[in-house]
Amino acid sequence: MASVFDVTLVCLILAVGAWSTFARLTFSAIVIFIVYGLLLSLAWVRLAAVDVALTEAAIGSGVTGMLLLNAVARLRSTDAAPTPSRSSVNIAAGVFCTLITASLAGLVLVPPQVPVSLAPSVMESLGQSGLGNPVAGVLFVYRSLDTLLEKVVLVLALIAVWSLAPDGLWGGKPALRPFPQRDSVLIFLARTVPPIGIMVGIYMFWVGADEPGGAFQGGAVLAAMWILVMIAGLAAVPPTSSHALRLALIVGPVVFLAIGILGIFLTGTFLAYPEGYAKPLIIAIEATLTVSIGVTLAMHVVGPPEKEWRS
Amino acid sequence: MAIMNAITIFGLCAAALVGLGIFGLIVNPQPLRKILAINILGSGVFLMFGVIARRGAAAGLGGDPVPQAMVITGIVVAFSATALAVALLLRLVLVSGAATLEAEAEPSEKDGR
Amino acid sequence: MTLILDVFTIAAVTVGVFFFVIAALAFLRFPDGLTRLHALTKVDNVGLGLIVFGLLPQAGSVMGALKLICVWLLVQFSGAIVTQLIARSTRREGQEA
Amino acid sequence: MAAAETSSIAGLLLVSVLILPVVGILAQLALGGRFLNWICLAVFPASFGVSAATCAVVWSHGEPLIYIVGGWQPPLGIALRADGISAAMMLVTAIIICAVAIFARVEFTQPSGAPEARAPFVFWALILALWSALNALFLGCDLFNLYVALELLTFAAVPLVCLKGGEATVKAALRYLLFALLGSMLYLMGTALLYGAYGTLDITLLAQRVHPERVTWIAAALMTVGLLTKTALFPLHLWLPPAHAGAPAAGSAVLSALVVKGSFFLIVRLWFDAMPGLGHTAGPQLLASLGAAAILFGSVMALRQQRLKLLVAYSTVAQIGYLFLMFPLAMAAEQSWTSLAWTGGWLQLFSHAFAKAAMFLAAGLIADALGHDRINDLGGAGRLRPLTFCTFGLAGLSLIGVPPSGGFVAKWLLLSASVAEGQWIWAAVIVVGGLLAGGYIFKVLGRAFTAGSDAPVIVTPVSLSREVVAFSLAVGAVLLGFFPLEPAEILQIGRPEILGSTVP
Repeated sequence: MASVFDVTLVCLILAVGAWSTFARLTFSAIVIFIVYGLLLSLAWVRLAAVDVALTEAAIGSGVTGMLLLNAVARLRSTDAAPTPSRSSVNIAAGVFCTLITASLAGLVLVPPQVPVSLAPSVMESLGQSGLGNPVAGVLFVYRSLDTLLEKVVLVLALIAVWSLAPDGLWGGKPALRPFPQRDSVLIFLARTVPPIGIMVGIYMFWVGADEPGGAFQGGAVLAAMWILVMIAGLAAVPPTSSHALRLALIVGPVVFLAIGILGIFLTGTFLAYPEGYAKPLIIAIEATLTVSIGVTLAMHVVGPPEKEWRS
Repeated sequence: MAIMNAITIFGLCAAALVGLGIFGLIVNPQPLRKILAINILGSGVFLMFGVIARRGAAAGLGGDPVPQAMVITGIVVAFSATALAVALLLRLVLVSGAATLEAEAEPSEKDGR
Repeated sequence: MTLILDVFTIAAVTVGVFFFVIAALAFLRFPDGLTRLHALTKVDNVGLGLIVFGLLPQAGSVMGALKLICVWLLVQFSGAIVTQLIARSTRREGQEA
Repeated sequence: MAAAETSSIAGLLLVSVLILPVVGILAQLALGGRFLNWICLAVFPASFGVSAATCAVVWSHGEPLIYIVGGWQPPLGIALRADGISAAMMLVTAIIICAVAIFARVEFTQPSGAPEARAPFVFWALILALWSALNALFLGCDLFNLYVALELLTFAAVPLVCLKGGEATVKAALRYLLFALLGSMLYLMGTALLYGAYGTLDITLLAQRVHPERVTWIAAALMTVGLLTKTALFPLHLWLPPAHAGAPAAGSAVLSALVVKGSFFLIVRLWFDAMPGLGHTAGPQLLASLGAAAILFGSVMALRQQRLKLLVAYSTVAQIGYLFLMFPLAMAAEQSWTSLAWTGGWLQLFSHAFAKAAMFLAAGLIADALGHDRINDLGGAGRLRPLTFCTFGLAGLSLIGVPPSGGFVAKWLLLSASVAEGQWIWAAVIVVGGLLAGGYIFKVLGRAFTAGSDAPVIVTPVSLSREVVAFSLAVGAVLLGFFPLEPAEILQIGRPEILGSTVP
């Protein structure tokens, strides 16, 4: 029974993935890609990785989808007549990719006799940190350097996006393409949903210590709420030079780094938590990270500063 | 054995998505479609991590949390990459009026210095 | 008792899924945006409602059941509004064209 | 791996080189443009000092420095490890980045009193991120941690390409990013396979666990191809020339001298440290063949360029090729000459880093001074800016491999190793590559020092201090040739036994 569902799901994922790759219109390809992301989150649930499923749905499909839709809306005028590549190129690429797929499939079909896993050692020391969610444990205890660096990547990528602004507009407002006219229904949505959304976002971060969820997923929900409010025209897009905005961007990484350095003085080791204080410190990190991630994701979606959009 | 089969099916799916992503990246001429293809390739890679995690189910967990955490990190990094690529593309359209990477025969003839 | 509940679940979910299939068919067959919306909204609401209703006995706890109902309410709410938005933008594009 | 080293003060040096530049970026965002110059003034010397100190400590201890982050031993946790090659790379990186920073100071100063300007803010943030990413690559022990570092490097390098914002540079940047992303995904796929087979991503542990089996070969192939894409080894070099030629001079210098070396460093880590068994396959010969093709193709393309910066960029494509000759020579079964090739390969990397940084800075000065960089219209410009062209020439000597220069010693060591090991073909390639390099260097110098029909005019005056910075880097490339053998010992610190410690 389980297998029938899994086989259907996999077929659906492959079909939708192929459809997104070969769809004629870029707009359709992107809409299909969002569906593809949601199907993938189902696959993640089937693989017993609920944390990843939430992240995939929120960031991999949700926020990325917003980003791509925003892009295709602006590119629509240029979405004409792609020159198809030569068939010889297509065939060569096809053979090459089939080869890669086949070799990977060959490895999948012959799993190692003794499955390798760090799950036992993760669980062995998880108790010390007071966390109940092993994924949060890996992210914030064992491999916290990865997570810290990844936060830097996210902020740096935003500076990179901003760097594409014309010289004179540095520090200006990103031109989120507003809805053509103030739409009463959209405004109603943007007034009613955010309170619920913000609550959901905070809840996701809060349960993240012990159950699936966490700063990434919570932050993504917060980002979506903020973008909704901005699209509806209820809140202005902040200028990128805004002091408050920049503080919100870095508060998470700064607190993370500060607690990491604190570890040197209290325990003698960078990114180690003093005994008994691990959980409160991690919650402090996650709380500030949720804010920073939410703001950073939303600013990624609205893009670099631009001249006011005129339709 | 039944559970093995289910995992293997997802593994095959991951392998196919990797091939599909690379194929799309090579044959699609439009940059936005290439960005989409990289995302599909990425999801295949992440799914492979997921399969490996599921095979490492132990200690009362449904999967090895280490590769799962890596995927979460990876998804965020992939998002940053997509955002940067999209911003570059929009900038390209703004300065050149066309979303194409072709006509590269005379690279930087205009601003070579 | 559990048998009755299980039968109830199976029946409700099956009917719910049936509505979704109808919606999908209509989505593929109907000619334009407005008619497709019409089909989707009607059938989706009932379909999802039935599935959530059917799953309630299986939720295991009151909190779980409440969450399920919240999901349904949220989808109802956002679905209604998004439908409005899509319909309006369809009409606007029709006028411009 | 001694646990005693986990919390030593020296180990904290490794953490500092990672986080100091990051602190700089965060401070930039927190304090804004008004304090930009001050932040740079604080962070650059501090990071330089820490890098130099790390190198000194590794050298004086004579053994690798290890730091266990958070106190969690691999495979669960992440370790940082500075062995000889990482210490040397960190020092070279620090010197070049600081030299480039001094060079770029004039162009990218935040004007006082004015509102925060785009180019300075972005430039310094990117350079700091680059520095942190490179140090993370040199110190990383965990393949996934290295993936995050690789991406940090990419996201810092790509916007540097299009800092000027022209159509061609944006196109080059987007192309670079797409290639780089494909590369990272292939690398990540290999990482997944290795974890699935051996349950660890720690390089030291992997070296003990890997078997010569199919999964290892496929993972190694995927990771190597992915990294080659980022290193721009022929035929995956397509993105490099427009990207490196389009960036501002200071950016090009860092991109060509350091960024491509970051992913190369990771290839060396994989082949020599994580999976030494790869030496027994056809892999090293294949890599060297591609390297040889890169030398020949890149040099010929450089000869045919009309623009100075493109010529220098194609020269990078060629010089990267030399690095890959190290693989069959340093992994040879017969071990008496391998350390010769090993030292030669690294010396080539260092001397190319210095020479190419100097050359790009010189090319930028020429373009600034003359208002163009068309090689054909350089006639006589050498007399107007003798120091700049002297820089170009000195750096060129090292690229060609003329004694005495770092490039000469490097190529001579590689040459001797290939002759001694009977791998004659690589010797021939090294000689032909040197001749071709001579061709394109003297093409430029010849133009510059023979009076043309219409004498070039200095459009913008160039400050002497910038010329001196470029010149010092070129002198550095030459000086590397004068004391090759003693510092070469540092390259052996932390080597597995295979490579021995017999420096001839």
